[in-house]
Amino acid sequence: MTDFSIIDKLKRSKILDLLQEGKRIDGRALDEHRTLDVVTGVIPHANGSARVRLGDTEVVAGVKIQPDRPFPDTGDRGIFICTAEILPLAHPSAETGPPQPPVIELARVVDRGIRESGMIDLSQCVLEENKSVIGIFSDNVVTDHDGNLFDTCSYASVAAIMTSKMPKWEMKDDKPVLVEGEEGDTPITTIPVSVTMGRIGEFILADPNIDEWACLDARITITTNSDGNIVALQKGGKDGFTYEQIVKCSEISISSGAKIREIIKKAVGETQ
Amino acid sequence: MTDFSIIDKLKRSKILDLLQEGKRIDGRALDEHRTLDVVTGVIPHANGSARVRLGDTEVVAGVKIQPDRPFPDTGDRGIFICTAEILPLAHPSAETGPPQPPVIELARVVDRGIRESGMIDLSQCVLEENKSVIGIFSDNVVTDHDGNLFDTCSYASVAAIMTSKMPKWEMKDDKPVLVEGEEGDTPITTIPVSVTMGRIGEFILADPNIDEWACLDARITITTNSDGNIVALQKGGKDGFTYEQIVKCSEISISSGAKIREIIKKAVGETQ
Amino acid sequence: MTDFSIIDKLKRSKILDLLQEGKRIDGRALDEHRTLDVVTGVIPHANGSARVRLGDTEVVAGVKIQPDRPFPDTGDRGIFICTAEILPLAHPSAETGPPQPPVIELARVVDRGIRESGMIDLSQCVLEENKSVIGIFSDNVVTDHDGNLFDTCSYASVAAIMTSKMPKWEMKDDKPVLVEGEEGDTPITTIPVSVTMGRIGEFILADPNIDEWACLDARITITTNSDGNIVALQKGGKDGFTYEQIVKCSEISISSGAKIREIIKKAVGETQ
Amino acid sequence: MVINLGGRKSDMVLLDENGIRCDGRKVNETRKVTIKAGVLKNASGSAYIEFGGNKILAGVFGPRDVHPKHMSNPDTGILRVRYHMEPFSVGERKNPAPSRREIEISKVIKEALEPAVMLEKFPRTAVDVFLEILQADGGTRCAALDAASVALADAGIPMRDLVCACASGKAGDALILDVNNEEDQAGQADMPIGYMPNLGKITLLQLDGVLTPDEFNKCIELGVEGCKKVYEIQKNALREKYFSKGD
Amino acid sequence: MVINLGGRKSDMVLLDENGIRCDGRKVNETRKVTIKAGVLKNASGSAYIEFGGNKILAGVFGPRDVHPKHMSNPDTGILRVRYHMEPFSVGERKNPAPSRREIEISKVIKEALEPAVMLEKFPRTAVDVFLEILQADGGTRCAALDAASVALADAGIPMRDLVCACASGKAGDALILDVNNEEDQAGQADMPIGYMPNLGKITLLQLDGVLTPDEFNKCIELGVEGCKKVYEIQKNALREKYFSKGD
Amino acid sequence: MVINLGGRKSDMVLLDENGIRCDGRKVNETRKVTIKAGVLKNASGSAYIEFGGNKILAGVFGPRDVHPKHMSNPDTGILRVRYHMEPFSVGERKNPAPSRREIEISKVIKEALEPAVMLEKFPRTAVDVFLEILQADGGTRCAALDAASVALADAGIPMRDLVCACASGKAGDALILDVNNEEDQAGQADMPIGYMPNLGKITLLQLDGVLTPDEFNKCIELGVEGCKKVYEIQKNALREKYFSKGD
Repeated sequence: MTDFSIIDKLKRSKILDLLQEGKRIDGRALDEHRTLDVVTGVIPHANGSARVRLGDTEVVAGVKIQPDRPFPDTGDRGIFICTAEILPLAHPSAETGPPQPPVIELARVVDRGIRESGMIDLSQCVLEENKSVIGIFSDNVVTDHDGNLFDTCSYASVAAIMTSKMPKWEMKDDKPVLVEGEEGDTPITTIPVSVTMGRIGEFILADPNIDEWACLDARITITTNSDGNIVALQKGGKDGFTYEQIVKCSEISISSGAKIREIIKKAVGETQ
Repeated sequence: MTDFSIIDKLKRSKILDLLQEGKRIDGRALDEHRTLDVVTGVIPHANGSARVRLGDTEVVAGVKIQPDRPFPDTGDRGIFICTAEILPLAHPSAETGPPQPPVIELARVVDRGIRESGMIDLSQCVLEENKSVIGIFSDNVVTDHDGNLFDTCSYASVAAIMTSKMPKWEMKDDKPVLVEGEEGDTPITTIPVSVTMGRIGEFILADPNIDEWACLDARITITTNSDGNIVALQKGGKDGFTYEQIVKCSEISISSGAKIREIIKKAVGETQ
Repeated sequence: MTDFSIIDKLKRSKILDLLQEGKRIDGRALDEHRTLDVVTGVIPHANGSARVRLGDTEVVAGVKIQPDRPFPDTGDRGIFICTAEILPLAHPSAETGPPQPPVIELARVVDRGIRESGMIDLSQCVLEENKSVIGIFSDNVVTDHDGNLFDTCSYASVAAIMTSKMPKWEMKDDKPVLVEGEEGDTPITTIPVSVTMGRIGEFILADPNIDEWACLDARITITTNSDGNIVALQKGGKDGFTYEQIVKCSEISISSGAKIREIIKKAVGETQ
Repeated sequence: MVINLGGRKSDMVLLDENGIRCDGRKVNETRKVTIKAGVLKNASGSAYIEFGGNKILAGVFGPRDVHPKHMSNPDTGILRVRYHMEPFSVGERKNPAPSRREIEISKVIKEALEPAVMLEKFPRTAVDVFLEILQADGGTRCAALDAASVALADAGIPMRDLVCACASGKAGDALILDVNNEEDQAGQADMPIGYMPNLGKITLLQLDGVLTPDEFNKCIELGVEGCKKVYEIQKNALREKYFSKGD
Repeated sequence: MVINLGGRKSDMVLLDENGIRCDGRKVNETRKVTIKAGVLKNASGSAYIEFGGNKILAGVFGPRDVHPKHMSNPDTGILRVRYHMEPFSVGERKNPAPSRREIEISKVIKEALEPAVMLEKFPRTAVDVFLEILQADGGTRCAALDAASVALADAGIPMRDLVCACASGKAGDALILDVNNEEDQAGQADMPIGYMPNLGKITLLQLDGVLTPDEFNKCIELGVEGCKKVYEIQKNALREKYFSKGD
Repeated sequence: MVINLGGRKSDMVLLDENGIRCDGRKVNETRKVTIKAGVLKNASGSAYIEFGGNKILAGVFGPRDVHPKHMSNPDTGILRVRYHMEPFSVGERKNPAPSRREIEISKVIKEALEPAVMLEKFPRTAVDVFLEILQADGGTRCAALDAASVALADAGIPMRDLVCACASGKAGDALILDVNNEEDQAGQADMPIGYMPNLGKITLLQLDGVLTPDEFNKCIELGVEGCKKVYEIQKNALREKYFSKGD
C-alpha cells in the first residue's frame, strides 16, 4: 500500500524475509532497543547536558536555564521548551536551512513527551507571578543519524534535565538578578521514557535502525512516566495500525520503557 | 499594446466582439455588478464577521478587536488594519507561501478604501493616550475566486465592521483589563463602497468576472463614501486611461456605489 | 592554485605581464589608490552624510542618530552599527534579496574598522545608564561598483560620521525627549582609515579596481588610526600571504592611510 | 491511586455530579456535526464541516502536475495537505505566518489520509488538500480530517475508504468522547483518532495527557465508536450531494 | 457644506490667507525639479532627480536574459521595477527589509511605465529598472517615475513616449499641485498622477483622501498640467546629455 | 606612550605582576589541546577538538554532486564550509537562526582551507565541511579550523598541507598566545591566525584591537609559533587513528 524507492523495496523484502524467520537484520529481538550509552555533563558551560548514543545514533542535549517572561495565559508557571535539530554532519541526506516538517514533528513530539509527563514542576519556576519566570530550554542536536531520533533525543533531553542545576535569581527593581554561587536541583517529578516502534507488515519492531526505518509501513512513539502510565503518543507514517497492534505497542512501551528508565537513572546517578 | 497568452487573446476577441454588440459574456449591463449576497455573523467567536458572494467570488471577513500599543506618531487614535489573503482552495492558480505583489496590492487597496473614508472613528478607540489603544483587525480570506477580489473583500470587511461589537476595557495597573459582559457598537461614521471597473478597448466594464479580468487593458478601483464623495482610487494594469474615461469611471463609481451601499445596509440590518 | 573563469584567466595573464614590467592596467603605482573624491552633506535630512567616489566606485553613506535601548552587557555606552549594501543599479551582477556572504563580510569589516578604532567615544552617548542610550547608524549604499568596496564604504562612513551633528535628548518620564534646536558634534577620538590590498602572484596592489579584483590570489584590508597604529585587519580570498608579504602590506597601510586621512580631513573641513 | 496529572492544570469543573459535561453533553456523546459536500465552485472537490463550534472548509485540487518536477514520483501520486488557521479563527488574533503546530498537524493529517487514497493510480501527479479553519473550538484536526475525506471523495479521487475522525480523552476523571476546547485546555487527556471503518485501521493517533494502560485501551475503543458515528454523517453528506437531486 | 475629512487629521495651517503654502509656493506651483541623465558608469542607463527635497537615483539594465528562464515571455520582453528606500532616506531610520508599501509602489510604477516601453521588440528578455530613494520628502513615487523614464531613454530602450508624473491634491480646502510631505501628512487629499503627453494617457493614478466629484475632475486636470511641466524638464535632461557636448 | 585603546574596555586584571594570565598560563603558552580523528559513523571524515574550553565537532562529506548543478564548476571542485554554534554553546542561549557573525566566519574559514585542499582533482563536485560549536570559550574559529583540517584528511581528501590555527593578541599590555574568552572580551587585541607550515603561508588572518606596527609583527610571529604547536597535535591525531591499530 505504501510506496518506497527501489533500494528501499529490496531492503524491505530482505528485512521481511528475516522477520518471518523471527530475526532482525542486526540480530536484535523484535522488542529490543539497541545499546544505550548515556554520558552526562559533556557541556560544562550549560546548566545540564548529555551525550546519548543509541546504537550508532548520537545526540547531544544541552539545557540552558535563564529568566524569561511568562506566557500570557500561564503567569504562574515557568517555561519549558525543547528543540531538536539534525546537524548536517549527522548524515549525507541531512540539510541545512529552515527545518522541514519531519524535523518540526521530531522536536514537537520530544517536547510533548517531556511536557505532558509533567517531568519538571514548572510551578516551582516562578520569580514573580505574571512578570518573571524561569525558562528551561533543552536543545537536542543530532550528530550521527542511524535511525530513531525520537527516542535518542528524548533520552538525551531527559538525562540533561535530570542532571541540570538551577541557578537562583532574586527580583530587584522589577528585574531578576542572579544570586552568585547558589544553585539547586531542577524540580523533577517523574522520568518520562519514549519508546518508538515501527510496523513492517504484521511485525512490530522496537527502536528501528535507519535501514528498517526506511521501509516502515507506519510508526508509533509512546511515552510512559515513572508510574508506568501513558503520557504521550504520536502515530506517524503512511499507513495505519489495527487496535490490537496499538495495544501491543502500548505494552511494549511500558515494559521496555521501564528497562530504559533504569539505564538512564544509573547513568545519571553515576555522574552526579 | 498589452500582451496576453493565446487563450486570453481568444477570450479577449470573443469578449470584444460581444461588447461591440453591447453585450457582456454573462449578459450583464456594462455598469452592472454581479449578484451580491451578504451574510453576517458567520464567525460567532470573532467580534464581527461576514461572508460575501459577488457572483461566484466568495470572501469571508472576520474582525478581531483587542487592546494594542498605539503607533508612535498617533497616540491619540486606535489602530485599524485590514488584510487580504487568497486561500489556495479558492482557485487552481492560487499559491501558498509569502504574499506576492498582486495580493499585497489587493490588501493595501482594500485597507486604504476603508481607512481613508474614516469609516471607523479611531479617536473613540483610545484607552490611555500614547499607551494603550484599541486595535481593530479585519482579515479577509478569499474562498472562491471568480474575479474582482477588490470589491468582494471590501464589501466583506465593511459588513463585518458594521456588525462588529466592541468589548470594553479599563486600565488597571497600566494594563487594559476586559470588563466582562459589556460591549458597545463600533463607532461608524460612513459606509465606504469600492467599485472596480476594467477597460477593454474603448469599453468600461463594472465588476469584471475572472474571464474578463484576464484580458483587461487596465483597471481602476474607486471608493466613495456615504456622502457620494470620492475617498480612494487605485489604477492598475498594463495600460492607461484617458481623462474622459476616468471621469466616466468616477460617475459609475458614484451611481453603482450608492446602489451597493443600500444592499449592504439591508443585509447588515437584517442580521442585526 | 586558485581557480578563475576563462575571461578572468586572460585578464590575469594580461595584468601579470604588465606587473612584471612594473605597470598596472590603469597606470597607477602599485601602492597608489585611485582618485578619491569626498562630498559631505549630500543627504540634508540625515544627521551626517557623504558621497565618496574612489575611481569609478561610488558609495553614499548616511548617518542616523536616534535614542535606542543599550545592549544588555554594555549599558554604559551608546550603540554604533555600520551596514553596507550593494544597490542593484551599481553593477549588472549585483542582486536584490537577502545579503550574500561577501556583502555580509563587507559590512562587518567596515563596521569593525570603525568600531575597533574607537572612532566615536560611545561613553559620551548615554542618556540614562542601562536604560536609554544614543544609537548611531551609518548605512552605506554602493551606487557604482568598480572594485574595492571595503575602502570606499569605509571612507564614506568616516566622512559621514565626522560631519554628523548629534541632536540632544532629555529623559522625561523615563523616555528620551528631543530638545529642539540644540545639537552638538559627534564625539570623535580618531580617524580610522582602511587600506585594501590584493596579491597577484608576487605583487601587492593597493586599491584593486574591479578587473584586478576579479583575478586576485588573496586580499587584505588593514585599518590604521590617527596615531599610525593598526586597529583592524581582515584577510580574504582563496590563497594566503607569507609573513613578509603581510609586513609589507602593513607598511603600505600606514603610509597610504596617512595620505588618505589628509584627503578626508580636507574634504570634511571644506564643507563644515 | 492518585494519578500524576503530568503537565496539565485541572482546577475547572469539567464534569458535574450527574456526569454531565460543561457543554451539557454526556460522556459518550459527540457535539453536533453537519457536513456539506461540494460547496466551492473552483475546487475539484470541497466540503464544509461544522463540528460543535469548529467551522472548517476543505478544498481539493488534482490529480495535477507537480512543480518543481523533481518533487514528483514516477511510481505513484503524492498527497499534499495544508492545515491552516485564519487569523480570526481563535480567541486572540492569530499571526498569519504558518506556525510549527500547523506544520505538524498538516503532516499528521496527510499521513492519516494516505492509506485511504489510491495514489498509485496517478503516478507523477499530486493531489492537494487545503484545510481552512474558519473557527476553532477544540478538535480541529479531527474535524479537518473528516472534511478532507469528504472533499477527496467529492473530487472523484478513488479511495479505499473514507477516513473518519473524532477525539476521545479524559476530564473530571471520566473518559469522554469528542473533547471540546475547555476539556482540551483543562482536562486530563486528549486523544485524536482517525479511523478507516472498512479496513479497521487507525491512521491518526495522538495523545497528550496521562492515562493508565487500562484507560488507554478504553479510550481508543470509545474514540473509534465516535469515528463510526461521524462516518455515517460523512456518507450522508455525499449521498445528499449526489443522489438528492434525483429524488 | 462640511466635507467628511475621512481618516485624516488636519490641524496644521497648510495655506495662509494669501493662498501661500507652508513652503512658500502658490497652489498651482511645483517644487524645483532638476534631472540629470547618465550619472552612473555601470548601469545601461541612469538618471538622478531632485524634486523638492526628494533625491532619487534611477538605474536601468537590459534588455537582458531572464533567470529563471520560465519567468521570461516568448512573445514579449518583461519590465521589472524595484522601488527601494535607503535606511537614511526618511525621518526615523528605515528598517532595510522591503516593506509592503515599497512592493506596492514598485508594482504601480511598473504598470505606469509598461505602456511607454516597446517591450514587444525584445521577446524573452527583461528590462530592469532600479529606483533608489536617497532622500524622501513627499511625492517619491512620482519623482521616481520621472527619473525612471529618463533612465530608460538614456539606456536606449525604444519608447512610445516619456511618462511624466506629478501629484495634485487638496490642503487647506484648496486644490494644490505637487503635494509636499507636510501636505501629504496633514492635508485632505493626495493624488499622484503619471501621464504620457503624446498619447494623452494617464498610466498612474492613485488617491488617498476625500474629494467631491467636481474637485476630483479638477484635481486630475491640475495634476496633468504639472506632469506637462515635468515633461519639459525630462526632455531637457536628455537633450543636455546627448546634445550639449556638440555645442 | 599611551596607546588609544580603541573601542575596547579594559578594567579587568588580565595579567598579574608575575606575568601570569587569568587562567594561570604564561604569555606564550596555549591552552590544552586534544584532537581525535574519525569520531562519527556517517560522515566521510570527522574530528573532535577540545581547545581549552572549546568543544567542536567537524564533519566532512564529499567529493559529492552539487545541487543545483549550476553551482558546480566544470574546472574544479568547490569547498563549502558551515560554522555553526549550538544554542547551548554560549553563556546566554543562542538564537538558532544563523547570525551574520557565523556567516562571516564560515567564509573566512573556507578561504583559509581552500589553498590546502586539492580541489582541482574533483571538478564539478563539492566538498562540504560542517563545523559544530558544542561549547565556545574564545578562539572558536581557530579551533574549528584545526578540526576541519583533520576531518578533511580523515575523509581522504588530497591536501597540500594541514592548516593549523591559533590566535595571538594583547592583554594587560603584553603580547599573548592563544587568547581566551576573558582576554578576547576585555583585552587589547585578538588576532586569529591560520597557517600552512610546509608552504609557509598565512591563510587566515584577522585583527580586532590596537597594535603598534612593531607589536603587530611580533604578534604574527608569536601566533605562527602557536600554530606550529597545534600542527604536531593534528598530526598525532591522524597518526593515532591510522597507525595505532597496527601497534
